[in-house]
Amino acid sequence: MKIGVVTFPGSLDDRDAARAVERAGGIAVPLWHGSDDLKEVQAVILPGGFSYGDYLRCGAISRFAPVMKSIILAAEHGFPVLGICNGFQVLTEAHMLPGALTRNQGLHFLCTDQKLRIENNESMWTSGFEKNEEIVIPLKNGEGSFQCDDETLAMLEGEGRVVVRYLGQDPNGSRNLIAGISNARGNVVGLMPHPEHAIETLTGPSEDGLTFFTSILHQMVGR
Amino acid sequence: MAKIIVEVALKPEILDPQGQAVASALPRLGFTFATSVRQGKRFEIEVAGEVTPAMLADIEQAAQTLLSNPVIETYVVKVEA
Amino acid sequence: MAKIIVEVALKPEILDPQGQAVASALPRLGFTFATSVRQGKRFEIEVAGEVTPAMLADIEQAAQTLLSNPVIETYVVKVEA
Amino acid sequence: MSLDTVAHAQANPDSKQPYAELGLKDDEYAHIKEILGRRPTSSELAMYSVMWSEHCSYKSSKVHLKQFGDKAPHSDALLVGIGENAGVVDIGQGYAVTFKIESHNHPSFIEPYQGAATGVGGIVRDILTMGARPIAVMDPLRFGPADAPDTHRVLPGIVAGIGGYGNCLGLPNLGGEIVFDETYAGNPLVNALCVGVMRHEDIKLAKAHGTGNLVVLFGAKTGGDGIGGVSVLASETFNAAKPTKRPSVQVGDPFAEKVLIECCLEIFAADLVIGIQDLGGAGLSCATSELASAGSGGMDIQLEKVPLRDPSLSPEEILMSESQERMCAIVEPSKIKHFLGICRKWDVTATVIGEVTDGTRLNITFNGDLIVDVPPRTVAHDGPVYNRPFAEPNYIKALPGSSFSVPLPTTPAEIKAAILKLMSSPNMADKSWVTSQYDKYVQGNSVLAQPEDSGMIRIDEQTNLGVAISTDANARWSYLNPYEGAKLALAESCRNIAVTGAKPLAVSNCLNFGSPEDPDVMWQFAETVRGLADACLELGLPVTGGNVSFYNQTGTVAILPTPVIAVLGVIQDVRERTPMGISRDGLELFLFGATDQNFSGSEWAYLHGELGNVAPLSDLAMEARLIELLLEGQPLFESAHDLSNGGLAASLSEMVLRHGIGANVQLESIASALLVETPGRVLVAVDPSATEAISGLAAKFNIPVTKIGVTGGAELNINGAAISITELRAAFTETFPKLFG
Ligand SMILES: Nc1ncnc2c1ncn2[C@@H]1O[C@H](COP(=O)(O)OP(=O)(O)O)[C@@H](O)[C@H]1O
Ligand SMILES: [Mg+2]
Repeated sequence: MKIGVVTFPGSLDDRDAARAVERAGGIAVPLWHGSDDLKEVQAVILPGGFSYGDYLRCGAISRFAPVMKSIILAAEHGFPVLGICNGFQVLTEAHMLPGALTRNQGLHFLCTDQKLRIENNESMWTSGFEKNEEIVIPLKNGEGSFQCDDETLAMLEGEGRVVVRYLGQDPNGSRNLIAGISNARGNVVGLMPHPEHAIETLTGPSEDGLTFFTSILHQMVGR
Repeated sequence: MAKIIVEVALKPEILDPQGQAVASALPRLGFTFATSVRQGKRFEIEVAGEVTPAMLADIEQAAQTLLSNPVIETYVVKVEA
Repeated sequence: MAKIIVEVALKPEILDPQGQAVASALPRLGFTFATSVRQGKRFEIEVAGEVTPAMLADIEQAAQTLLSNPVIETYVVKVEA
Repeated sequence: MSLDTVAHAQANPDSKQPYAELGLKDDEYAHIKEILGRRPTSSELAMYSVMWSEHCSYKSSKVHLKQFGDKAPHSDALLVGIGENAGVVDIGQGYAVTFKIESHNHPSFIEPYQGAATGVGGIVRDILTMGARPIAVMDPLRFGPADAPDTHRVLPGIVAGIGGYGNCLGLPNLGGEIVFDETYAGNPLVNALCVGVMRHEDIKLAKAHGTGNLVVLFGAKTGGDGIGGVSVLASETFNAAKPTKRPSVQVGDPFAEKVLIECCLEIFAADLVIGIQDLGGAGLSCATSELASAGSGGMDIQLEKVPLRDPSLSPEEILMSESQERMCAIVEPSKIKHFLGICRKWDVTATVIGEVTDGTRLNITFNGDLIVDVPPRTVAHDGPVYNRPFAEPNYIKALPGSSFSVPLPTTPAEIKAAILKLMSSPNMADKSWVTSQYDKYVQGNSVLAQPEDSGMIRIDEQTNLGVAISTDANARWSYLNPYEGAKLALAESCRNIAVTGAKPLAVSNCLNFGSPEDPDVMWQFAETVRGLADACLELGLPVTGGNVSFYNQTGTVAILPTPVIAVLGVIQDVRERTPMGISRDGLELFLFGATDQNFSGSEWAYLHGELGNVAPLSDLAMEARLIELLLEGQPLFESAHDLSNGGLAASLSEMVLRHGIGANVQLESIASALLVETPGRVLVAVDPSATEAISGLAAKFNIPVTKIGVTGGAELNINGAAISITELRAAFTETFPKLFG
């Protein structure tokens, strides 16, 4: 099972995402932002980092990368895409997911072990979780506050597209404490927290993150 | 050589923590003039030669796709002398 | 209710990585109009009542101490209709 | 505009030159003339002045730093020693690790965010230059009083700058220090450490070998950053009319550095460079003269080829510019195409600006005119050396005798109040307001990070080989006795490594002091270096490099002497590491080491406005035994924590707060035992079944041991003083948010 991990200039967690894929039992295939070749992977991860320095808006420049053209096209046909942190920002900038990620309410970069609840275990990337399962994985970003208009918010909630929600103290001012959402079809998921940093207790706060990666592998096998 | 200004602002309904931080810092420093503060961006773009309508159309396009995110922001393009 | 705009820009001799990032993204997207891009900030401040000279002096002061960093930035205060 | 060429300098030997404004003394200027057999050109003058500055030439410190070489213990681990950009040590399995710590104090005072950010950028390039992938950073910081207005200007900016740059580079921040003291009020200290890893065969050196090999400048374009002194020169000698407005502040571009890192690593992997040097202080002057000086021949540079961000720069300014995110490599002509191709892939500007020659001179031309013709060694390595006068300061003689006392708690109510007061004081309080602004997870190999005793990184995922790093200084002890202070800082840093289960291997340092022209300060410095060199010899650890920062003072008031010591250790299997926090109920708490009654320099004394008089005397033989004990006993320890600032009270509090599991402790002579900071002590928690083994260990290594209590419950109870974890946590965590928002 091959899962692509895209490297943009300034991507940071690409090697970690690849490690997570391998640990979950998949094969991680590096994809380069400058090429539209998806190398026959069956799913793609857009990793965390500061692509192009994130000086303009996070993800604003990356979304125009050649690799994104292929990804956008494939996703329209159900191809699974997971955007983590900067990857989530790229997905919203590319309008593959609604809303936008803006400056944290506290105005600081925040790195913390974040408690979350899995709100939707029907997306391709969360199917291995129990519904309402509570997990702890790292959150680390400066612009992770999920914002959208009321109508979009109502739609996301109404259609059950809020995939993950923050628990406990509000870390960043996201609307309805949204930590992750999916598209209508459930193949494209964006997450602010970092499951790839919670795959072994040696280097992370838990192993809870691994399930995102095993979920997609099981989904793909089932096809 | 002409100068184009693109001003980008958050839509009024979108939370602006930076503007809020300024608004709450002002009175702490003894400044009481503000009833609200919003923080936006300003791009100063130098262009070679004259500003043609075709160029302006391009700039509009860039402002809309790259310089601002229409989901949360609005923009204005201005040509400076 | 009046509106005051404070525009803050990096001094010309100070490196502007943000502006540079935009400048190098534009041609990749097929936009060739720009010879240089600088990115600054723009504060929209709503004030209650009329803009008095005393208030303007306060705003000047705030622009200089809070809204801009005089070590690397310059600012302009504008009163909008 | 007229160019001060070599020919022009020869023809006009008597032109007045602004050497004094550039910081050169009369005799130094005369020496330059003697070396060249003529007056220097303005470009040469610029190069010499900046390379012979204190910052680049170490002219005041060199005679002392020599001891690190002279007294160096034998070490098989040292692959590259002092003199290169950073030292390199062998950690086994074919891996080499390089680490170094540097200061960026003054720039961070002027512009906290950018000063700190570029400080991180600079040290990361030093590590990259060795051929290594940077894998972590640390940031020891010192500030004025926590409630001083200027601290509120500098601290948030410095922290944001370190985070902003390091996070964007994808380097986990594993630790550092935050200490407040009045003497840093006008002079905060920003020290930054970086560690990198490579295979032995990938080590790169800053040497220009091979006639005909090309000199390539790559990375950011050159702007007018950080050339204050030199603009004096440019405007004085030539074109006073020209509006030379040069930035007083360097702005970092972490994205540019990130792609530079990836680009360099790809270039290294393809084996495309002969030598490489980063551009830091003194920019191109430093890089070209150092590369040529360390190489076998000469070098020709065509300065007009340097890509400029600001086209108005004069040649002198181009040579001096300290623009960030640039590197200089020596590349064989047959490999240049491949080299430039990788640069293109990463969108990194790369330009051939010259070549290595078979001559002995560094020749620099500007549009064909010769403007520099110097023996490179005289610029880079043969700068002036001073034997600055030093003498024991009067304050040492004037230290009070035994008339020093602080109130000590004895009743349960007093004990509780003392602990809450201590743990909520800015120096002891929870630092997560700062550390949560740093990414500690990126790269996925952070095994231990703040608030643990040391940072620990996994190097190899298959074998679980890892390294641990700790930085420490105790400036108050150094003030009372700089010789002992340095030794104690090294001992503490080693102890921090050993409690985690890693074995200390090598030492780097950043020596922050006041003005070397003040004999008092020079004495502090000399004693510090002597102490550190002696201690390294005694503990068998090589010094692999470091940095000296002088002139840290506000007016005539120098900062406390602040030698920040960094120790690197190795652990064979990171899965075995010992964390600091109490992990479960029912463990027994043992204290290794003896406790005395000397409160000098302690946090408790500081909180009562007292400094004391006599610093503790180090006992390195005991420290060495303690380290061995910790390494041998490591499998027994469920948690282990070093005692330092705040003594037993602080260590106990930190251990219970980590996971919210309490402890019940009974101490004899409670008054002093709780708050004194006697060095050489460690607290461990073990399963009751290990009790006998613990006494065995203590006996074997001749270290006193005391059982002081058991773990469990929801409170820290010391001799009947019950402090609920909730209350303790509130005191501990509310200080920073209250102070800094
Ligand atoms: N306190 C010190 N202890 C040991 N070595 C030092 C010390 N200070 C400087 N050095 C060494 O002197 C050399 C020059 O230092 P520095 O100018 O800081 O290096 P760079 O040019 O890479 O910035 C380096 O090899 C450094 O490790
Ligand atoms: Mg260097």
